[in-house]
Amino acid sequence: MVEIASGESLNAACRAALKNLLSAIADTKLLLGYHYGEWTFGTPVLEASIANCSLSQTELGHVRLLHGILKSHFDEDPERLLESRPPREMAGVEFLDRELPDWAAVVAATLVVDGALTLALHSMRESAFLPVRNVVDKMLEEERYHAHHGRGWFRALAGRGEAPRSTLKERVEAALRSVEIWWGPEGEPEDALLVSEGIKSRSNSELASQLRRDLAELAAACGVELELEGTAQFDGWDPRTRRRGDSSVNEEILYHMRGSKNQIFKLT
Amino acid sequence: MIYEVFARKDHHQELKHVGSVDAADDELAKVYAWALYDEESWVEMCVVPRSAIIPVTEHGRVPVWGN
Amino acid sequence: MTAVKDLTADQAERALIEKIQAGFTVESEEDMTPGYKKALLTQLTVQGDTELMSGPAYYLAARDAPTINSRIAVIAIVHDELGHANIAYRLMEDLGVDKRWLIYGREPHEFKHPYGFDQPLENWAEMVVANGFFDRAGICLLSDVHENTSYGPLRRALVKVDREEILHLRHGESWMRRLAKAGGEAREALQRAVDWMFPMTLEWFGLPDHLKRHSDQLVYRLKGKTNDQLRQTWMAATVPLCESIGIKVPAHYDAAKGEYVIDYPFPCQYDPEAKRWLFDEPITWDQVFERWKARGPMNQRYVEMIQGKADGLFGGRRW
Amino acid sequence: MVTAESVWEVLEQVCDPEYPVNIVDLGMVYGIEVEGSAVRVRMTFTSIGCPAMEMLIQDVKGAISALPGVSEVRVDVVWTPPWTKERITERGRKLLAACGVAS
Repeated sequence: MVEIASGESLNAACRAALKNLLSAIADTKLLLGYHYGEWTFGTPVLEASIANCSLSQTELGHVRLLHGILKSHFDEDPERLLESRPPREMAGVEFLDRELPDWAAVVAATLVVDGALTLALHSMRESAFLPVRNVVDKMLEEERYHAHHGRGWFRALAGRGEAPRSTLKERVEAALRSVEIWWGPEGEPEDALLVSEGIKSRSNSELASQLRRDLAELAAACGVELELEGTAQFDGWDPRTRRRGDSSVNEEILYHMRGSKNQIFKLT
Repeated sequence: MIYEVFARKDHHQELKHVGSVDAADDELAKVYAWALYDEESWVEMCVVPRSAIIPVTEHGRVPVWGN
Repeated sequence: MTAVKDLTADQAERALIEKIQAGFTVESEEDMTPGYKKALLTQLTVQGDTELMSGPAYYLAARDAPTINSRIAVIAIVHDELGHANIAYRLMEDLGVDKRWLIYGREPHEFKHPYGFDQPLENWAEMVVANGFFDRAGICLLSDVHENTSYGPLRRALVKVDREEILHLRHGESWMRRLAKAGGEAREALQRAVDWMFPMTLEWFGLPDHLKRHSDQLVYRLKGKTNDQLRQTWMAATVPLCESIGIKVPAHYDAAKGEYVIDYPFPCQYDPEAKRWLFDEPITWDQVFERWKARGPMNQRYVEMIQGKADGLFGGRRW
Repeated sequence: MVTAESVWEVLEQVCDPEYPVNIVDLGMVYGIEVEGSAVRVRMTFTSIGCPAMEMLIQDVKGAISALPGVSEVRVDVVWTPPWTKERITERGRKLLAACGVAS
């Protein structure tokens, strides 16, 4: 197996593609960390609050780790990534751009968005790029309970009657549409390159099918009919932002995540 | 539903009652046990529905007293 | 409050108190008298509510944390606090109290946490001083309970709590040192935070011993130290810390008396809007209790955060 | 002249803030390399989101810098192999048991 020990040893195209992918994962995790934090409160049971708080901590830990890799191997400055990048350069999953409006949306984010990231990480377990391969198992181990939490609440909400079930369906489908855009079009060149160079084992479209299959199985078991087939349009899709339009994350969320209010406490 | 949480920190120790969680199903009970009782990196942890516990001793009772 | 006299007049109460004072550990409801159960539930309510209410207070500060490391640290602290609240509520649930009602069913003014957690933490300095002062107060109170409580299940549950609170304290104190050392605006903000949070914590320990003749919690050995003793323990840790980093506090060690002395009329009036203690306006403890009972500025919002919408699952959240 | 042994020794004074046990006995230190006056430590944490990570790295750097003959300390955080309880030394286990952790 090819083993690539550092960012400098990657060829230029591959390095750019991997940098985009890792930044996009980190951006999404940053937003997940924010939303799980917000939903440490107002959950149906205290246990769910505590779980979300724990999930937030995991995601933010992963952001810190990914930023470390981007710094060591891709000449990125974590401070720039976090604090001074224009919001339109960020590549988080669109579903997380705004406050999650209700508990069903949190369940959808856990199940679909967090689930998609886990699949993306999983495809790098055997990565030729060692700095990623060496951390993926630990990350996946920490993600295990995220999936349990998403699935458990999907079942719980699906079983609570018509209204909860239809809200759940709506949120999960919206999250999935958003994730489909984030995966990108089938055969997208950067993704294809990462697969052919052994950085990832499976393409994003394969991962997308896997996610749809997993969701279909869960939904069927709970008697929920999900609209899973994507109708995503990709003209003008940008691999750096993983979007096509110029939508971007809510400024208020960024204000919080950047610690803008506490500027004087950013000590070096 | 209430689940009792048991764990051990070492293979050569007995399982010990560490607390309880309120969860809608087994899978959520697992998540909550993991999220709430994370003071140790347990080598084994499990959850048992409180309703499944059958007291044996004369004063045996649930909830499990004295975690 | 029930007087000791009343308790000891009852034979069963007297018998339990004697047993407890001789070292008996209460393990189940069958071992309890009504007086004991009531005192224990009161203690657990205050303990659970205090931990619970620190969650939203700390989170709203963590949300604006200056760095990702500091964000992770405070979110981990919120996680611990909510876990500790759950421990207290779980113990109450085992005694027949509905845990969901405790969390979701009570009105904001019915929670029994200290006034200090009804205040907004508006910048990072206030956040870390809360870790340094409030969590230190929590440790003083809980480690006393841990060492002395006659209730076995609580004593065992507190092992986890004690250990995690030490991390919070260390987080608070190391940041206080950093801010003091940084000088400039950061240091000024630290001093301003200490100025309102130090007297806030002193008041937290409650009525001085000379005004308080008895305590069910001491009689039943639910705790070991008196309010004044706990206040001294807290000052013995916080005053030297502040002095060592050049931060002023309104208390000092009196070598002749062998104890810490408060340098202002205690208690005194507080202006929650300005976050300022009015040292020239002494008040009575009855007035303090009235202020506590009226709750502080963030009481409603913090409870709304925790409870979300009353019907739970699908509503938008009001906070 | 600083040696790896003296670095191991000084790291036995650095404690995890939650467990009253030093990071060597907790099995968090994976390796120490000394080159002249430069010290490189490879260490891990129990979780990626460990809230005490920054604090502990500072403690490690501080403890090693205080050794005579050290001019440079680098701490590399590694995640392979992931930390598990099996990494705790026998002495670490005894210390944990002695302070009542989960016993």
